[in-house]
Amino acid sequence: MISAFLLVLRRELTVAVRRWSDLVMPLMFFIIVCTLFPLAVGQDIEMLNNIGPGAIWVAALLATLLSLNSLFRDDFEDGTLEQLALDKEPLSFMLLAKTIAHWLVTELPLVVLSPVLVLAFGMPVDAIPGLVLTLLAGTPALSLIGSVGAALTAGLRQASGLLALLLLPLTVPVLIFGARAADLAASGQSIAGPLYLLGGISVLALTLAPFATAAAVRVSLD
Amino acid sequence: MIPEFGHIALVIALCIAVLQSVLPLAGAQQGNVAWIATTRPLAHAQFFFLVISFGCLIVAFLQNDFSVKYVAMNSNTALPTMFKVAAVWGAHEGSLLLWSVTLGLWTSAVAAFSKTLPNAVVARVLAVMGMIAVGFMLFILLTSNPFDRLFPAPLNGGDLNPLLQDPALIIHPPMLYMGYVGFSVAFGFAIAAMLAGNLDQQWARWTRPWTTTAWLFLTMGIALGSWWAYYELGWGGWWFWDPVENAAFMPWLVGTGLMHSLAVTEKRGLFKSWTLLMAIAAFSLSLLGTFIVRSGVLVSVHAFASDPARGLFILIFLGIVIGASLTLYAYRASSLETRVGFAPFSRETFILLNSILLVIAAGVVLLGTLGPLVFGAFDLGSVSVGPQYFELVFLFPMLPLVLAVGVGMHTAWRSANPRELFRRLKWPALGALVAGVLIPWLVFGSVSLLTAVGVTIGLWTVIASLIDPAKKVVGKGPRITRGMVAMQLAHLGLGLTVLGITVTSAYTVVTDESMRPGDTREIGGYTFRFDETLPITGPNYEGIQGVFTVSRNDTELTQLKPEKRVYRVQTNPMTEAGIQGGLGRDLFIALGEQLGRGAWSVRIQYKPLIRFIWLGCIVMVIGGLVAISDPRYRQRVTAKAAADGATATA
Amino acid sequence: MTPRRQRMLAVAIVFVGVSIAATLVLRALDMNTMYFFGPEEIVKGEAPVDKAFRLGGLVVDGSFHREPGSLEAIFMVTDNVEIVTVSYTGVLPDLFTEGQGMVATGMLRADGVFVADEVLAKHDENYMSPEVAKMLEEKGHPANAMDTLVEDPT
Amino acid sequence: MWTWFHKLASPPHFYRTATVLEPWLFWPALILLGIGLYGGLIVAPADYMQGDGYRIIYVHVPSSYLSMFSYVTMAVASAIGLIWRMKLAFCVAVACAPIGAAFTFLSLVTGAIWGQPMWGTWWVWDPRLTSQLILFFLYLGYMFLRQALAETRQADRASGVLAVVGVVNIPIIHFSVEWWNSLHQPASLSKLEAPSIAADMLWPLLVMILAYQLLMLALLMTGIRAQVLEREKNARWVGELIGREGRGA
Amino acid sequence: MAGKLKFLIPVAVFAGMVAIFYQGLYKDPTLVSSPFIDKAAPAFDLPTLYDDQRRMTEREFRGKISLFNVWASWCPGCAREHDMLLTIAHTTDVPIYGLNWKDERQAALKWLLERGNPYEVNAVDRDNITGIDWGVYGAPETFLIDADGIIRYKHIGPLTPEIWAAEFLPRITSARAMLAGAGS
Amino acid sequence: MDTASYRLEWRELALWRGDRCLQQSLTGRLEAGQALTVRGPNGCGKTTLLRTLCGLSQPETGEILWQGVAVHRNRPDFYAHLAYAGHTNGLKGDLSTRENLRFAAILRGRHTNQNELLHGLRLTACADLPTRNLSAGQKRRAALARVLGSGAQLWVLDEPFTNLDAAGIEWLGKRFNHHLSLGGLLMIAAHQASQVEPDRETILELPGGDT
Repeated sequence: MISAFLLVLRRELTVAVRRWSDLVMPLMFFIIVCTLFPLAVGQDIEMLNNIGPGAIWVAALLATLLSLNSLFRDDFEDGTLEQLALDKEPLSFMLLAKTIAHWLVTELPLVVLSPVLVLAFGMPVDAIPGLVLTLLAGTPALSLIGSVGAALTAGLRQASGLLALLLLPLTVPVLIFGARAADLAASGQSIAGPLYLLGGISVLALTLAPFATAAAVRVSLD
Repeated sequence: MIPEFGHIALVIALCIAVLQSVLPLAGAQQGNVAWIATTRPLAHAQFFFLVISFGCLIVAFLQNDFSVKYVAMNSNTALPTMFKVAAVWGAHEGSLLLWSVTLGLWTSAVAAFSKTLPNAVVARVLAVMGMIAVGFMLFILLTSNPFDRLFPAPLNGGDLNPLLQDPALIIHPPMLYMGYVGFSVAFGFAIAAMLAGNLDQQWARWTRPWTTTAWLFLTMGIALGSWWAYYELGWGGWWFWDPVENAAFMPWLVGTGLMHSLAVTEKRGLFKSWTLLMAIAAFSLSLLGTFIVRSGVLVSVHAFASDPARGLFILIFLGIVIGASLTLYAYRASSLETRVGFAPFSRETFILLNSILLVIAAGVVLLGTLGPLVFGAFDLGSVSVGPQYFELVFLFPMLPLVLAVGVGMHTAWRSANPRELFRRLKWPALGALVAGVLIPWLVFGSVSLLTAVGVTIGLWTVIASLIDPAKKVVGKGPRITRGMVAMQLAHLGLGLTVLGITVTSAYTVVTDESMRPGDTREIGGYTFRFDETLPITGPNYEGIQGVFTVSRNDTELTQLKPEKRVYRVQTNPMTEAGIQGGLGRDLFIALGEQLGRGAWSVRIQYKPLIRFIWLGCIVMVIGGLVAISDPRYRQRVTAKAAADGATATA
Repeated sequence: MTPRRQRMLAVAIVFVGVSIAATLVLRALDMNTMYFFGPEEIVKGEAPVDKAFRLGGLVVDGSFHREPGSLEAIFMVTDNVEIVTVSYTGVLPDLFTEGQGMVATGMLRADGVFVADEVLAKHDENYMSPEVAKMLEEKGHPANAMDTLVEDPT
Repeated sequence: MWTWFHKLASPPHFYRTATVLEPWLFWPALILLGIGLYGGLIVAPADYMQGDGYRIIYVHVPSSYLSMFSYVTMAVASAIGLIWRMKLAFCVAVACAPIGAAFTFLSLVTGAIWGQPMWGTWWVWDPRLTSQLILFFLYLGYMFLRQALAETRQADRASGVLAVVGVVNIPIIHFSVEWWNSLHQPASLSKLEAPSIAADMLWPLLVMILAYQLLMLALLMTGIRAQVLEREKNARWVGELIGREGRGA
Repeated sequence: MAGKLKFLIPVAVFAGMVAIFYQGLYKDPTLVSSPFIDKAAPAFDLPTLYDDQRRMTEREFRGKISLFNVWASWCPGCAREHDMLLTIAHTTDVPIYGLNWKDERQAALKWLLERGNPYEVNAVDRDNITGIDWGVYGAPETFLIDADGIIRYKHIGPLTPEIWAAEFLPRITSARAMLAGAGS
Repeated sequence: MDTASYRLEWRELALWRGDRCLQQSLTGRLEAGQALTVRGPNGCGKTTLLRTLCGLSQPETGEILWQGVAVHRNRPDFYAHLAYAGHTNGLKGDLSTRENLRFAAILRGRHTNQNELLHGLRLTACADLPTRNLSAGQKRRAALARVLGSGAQLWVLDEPFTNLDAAGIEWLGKRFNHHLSLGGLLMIAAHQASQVEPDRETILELPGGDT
């Protein structure tokens, strides 16, 4: 089971590396959204500080939505998804591997990029570790919850609006706590509270989402 | 002889432009009044010679002078006169000349209508525009001269691309160029202000009407382009997200943001650096757009590489203009901000949000347009950027944007009271929501998520634009200034366009049918009867016309006559759709190919509310017209206003 | 692996995962995740300065006063441990009265006065007729229940 | 016991049962609604603090409760449908969605109307209100997902998965007031000990809750019947049913 | 400090764009097609121009050295190279296969009728499906395919006698030599 | 391998697609060493039947048993013995044929000799190309290679002969017979003749259209 998990993970990463150009779009979107705010607001550091955490998190969520659209679509169309569903290893585990790969190739770059944005938003340098931590704790939940929605809409042609509607209610708590934690980090306060909460949501999603995703994939394949 | 004449006129115009870009600027920097005084005459002279040059090219076309290579490639004796004129800007060289002429026109207009401005300011602005003119004319003369001769001269020419043989296209590029080039005025003002190191509210006041004028030309140009695509491309689409359309759309988005941001800078002295950046960006995107559209340089990689001289020139030109202005911006921007506070809930915030969202939208469109090119150039494999990408990514900024428009226009400057706002807007908002769900459902029988959202925000914008006028009619509304009317009209237009787009995308009925004369089909409640086919002969084409009778409830409504044309010289088959338009819906028939035994493949479409898309644009343009007709902008700067400006910046 | 063992494993994973998640969430709930502070925390210096947060508590009886002709209202808020002075300029909600709960959003000034941008009345879950309330009050029971507003000090 | 269960789960049988039940739910609901409204608006005294404004609880509380009740019903029915592949369970779930969405909407709107005089704002982003809004979007998502999927069977299962996933929101809504110190007051009725509401105000509330519950069940029956007919439209018993009614008319 | 640096972002972004364009400027257009050179011809299965019941696939290319020319009746470049194609068809034994790309059938037939037909068979790719697989940027493009169905060269733009002599002939000769060598 | 006991049974299957009933009640069984060829007009539910038997689609009613145990009660065991190739090829376009096959093999816990298979299917030349660039026939053969190399007892193949040339069809037929002779089970949906020795083959002719 573990080896199947690692195998799927490796294959996903290989494919992602070979199609890395597809990964650029969400990342660029994230960068565009995040750099325009500081440019527009100008010198009003206080205002920038206030909107910074929220803007970064909303941008991260939207970038995730952009990339989620194709999480299962390609596999659905080329039939590899149905091969996974016919394997003796549990489907949920292998889909979890896919989701983790998604996190590694789309969310992790956002996290890595975020320190630069902290500076662009004029937040203090001390806020960097805090922001990175909240993103690290919260983005897995985005990927995992997103995988459920992506699996439900894998077989649909024009699903992007629907996907957004399905995912927004489920991801809003992550967004709220994430932005709040980032905000706390920016003002130099303890972020432990929201961080625990984000971690809790992520762990819960890690535990339950793969099963839901597997069920949704089986439905989509039917 | 005439072409040579035009060539020489162009060279003279170039020389004048060089003078225009040097003398006034030097004069303004050093305070030399005599040099400054040359500004206006030089501007008019440059325009004059450009007009002569352009006129010569038109004459060459009208006289069928096929010894001119450009004429030979793009015209034909059989071409109707109207299209001969249009053919002047139908391809790369001529369109660049048109661009220069348009720039000359704007330059001349600034010179003529800037009597109220300080001379030094005008000198700087026109010098900057002169520099751009120098670049363009050099480009034309060095790499794409439309007056080049061809030897031996062919007896007949190549013909204008039949896709371009449409009345809409005669007017479309000039409109678009008026818009593109018009942003050069805002750009000129921005650079001039940064050079002078003085950017006050007066600056925004001077720039605003020019920007609005450019914007409304661009709006018309885009609307016409989309209209043309709908009529001429033959399959009823009206927006394709192709690079050419995006090229016009990106400056429009940023220009719209610029208009709004300028309003804040004028009224409140805020967002100066952001406004500057948008002024630079709007014009930069216009430049980029010009090259994408006409030269084909950025569309496909091999056009770029097939003539590296052209490509290199463009690149250097773009590099100098945009690079220098952005560097200047980076150097100056940080010193421009004023610390005037505004509340988080105020019109300033909404406009800031609006311009950010518009620039984000332009950014993602730019990404989608250039992305494939970049990946192609670096050999990185393919990126899948299709309409799907644009539709999804474009929605992210646009949904909140349109939603915020209705609220924003009722929000007060400086600080608004949300409670008061809620009291005023709750019923309109609720009404829009209920209607947005119910109307599609009742009228069309089904409603999907995006339709409900789209109709709701469309209606919401329409209603929000009409609240104040409606109250005024009842007799208890606030005083409505001309500026407010302009704003309400423009936003009303936006709402109508959103409505049109949503309903058309959701409820269009399209069927491809195989029909023989005598067959009938029922689509969208209308009965289409295929009566007969007739041969037709046009001035430079031949073809077949299908005759369809449309009836509803056994009442004959109209006859539609779609055509299939073959143009004699270029031998392209062209589809001319038969369209019966109405405010509520369009009926659209296009003839496909012959299937044998008298049968034709026929595409029949029922497109509800499609006219709203362009109706909305027209209303927006009217709004723009009202805005620039505001007499405020033509008043001499009074001592008091100047003093106000000074205190606001202090 | 047999399906039975697989199911057992799944159950075990879910159990462990949910437990960890629950632990984390419970720890989070122990902390202040809502930007909501009571007077005691403010006095102790736990609340941030120059940062908007929310203050909750009961309006101290008799503390409310408004300068004549001015919109600025000054009142005190307590959690029965400490007292904080609040200043607010604007219209107060209908149900804002002394002795009742309220939630204010604003910033703490250096001098310890909380400057509110927004004041909301917070109602408790008790409903009774005026007569009953009066009767209760006469008997010495305060009509409003403190515990709903004030965080448990433990 | 099981035979009874299986019999009930057969569409025609359930259809008949629902047809019989419906008036028995609907009319009592209306009567109770009348009594409750009379009790709440006329008999009950004004609140010592809020005056007459508090009376909106007679709409707000029952609809909030039913918004959650409908969701749980929907999720449980979906789970049953997914696990035991019971078509009827999906009918129940599908019928729940619009009812629940309507109650959620009502709860949000009445909450806003109430919040305005009571707190001084119509909306705050506090956990209770936010999670209620999320619940509304979950209902919408459920319905739009169904609409997007053309095949009924697939739509059943896919939307079922979504309903089950979304059920995590329910405890959050319920406990949010106790977990986070927020603006929303705790429930007046949830405590097992004495309710913190005066008796003469309480009884109309209880009557209203019962009335809403019955109304919801009546609407549910109608919804299920429509679903059953829609799905079994080609079945013989439906044909007979329609034929009979057609002759009757 | 960071506050001022951020105004450099636009310049930096623009500088990046210029660098990319500059890269593209001096790129040999044939290099663009490098992913396909020396690879098996991408598969396709398309109806033919004269008979849409008949299908043409990439297997046609097997066993001989052939040209695969992407053209359309709306494309001026194709008109320019048409005579060259006819010359190749008449004077050499290299078969030319056509891909009628994003074109109308009637127009294409008319074109061949009027100008002569240099093609063995034409596959009709009206919707640019095969065109995408083959990495077609625009018409005309010409692929040189060897006997094993491997793409050996790709020329973008109209064929001219110079290009034919400089790029195609040497490759054809060497491919023939290899084929002969393998055969013996 | 221990082959004697393998068998697949299905009872009273009702197949639906959307609101349309494709087949009312199908009952049948497939024993070790036997092949079942499903035929029928378009839209009669051949693919649905295959997908249902694999557990990809759920039957409206009825049950499927592998070795006498209901399939959904013992998915891992059933899937350990099953190899399926449907309309889609199940290949990642960005990976080469070799990589795709290696992935499938390791996932099944096998290390078969790929080269022999690739050679037999004439895929050696393009084995290292991304499958995206392969022809439809080559892709099809690569998908078949996955099944043939899987070591599974039950092969379920939907239209295995499409996009194959005559030689390929014949070669595949040989592999089928070899598989059956080792006691394997084979189920295909096909328009063509199945190339299987007649005494091993059962043909299931599905009635078409509206039932």
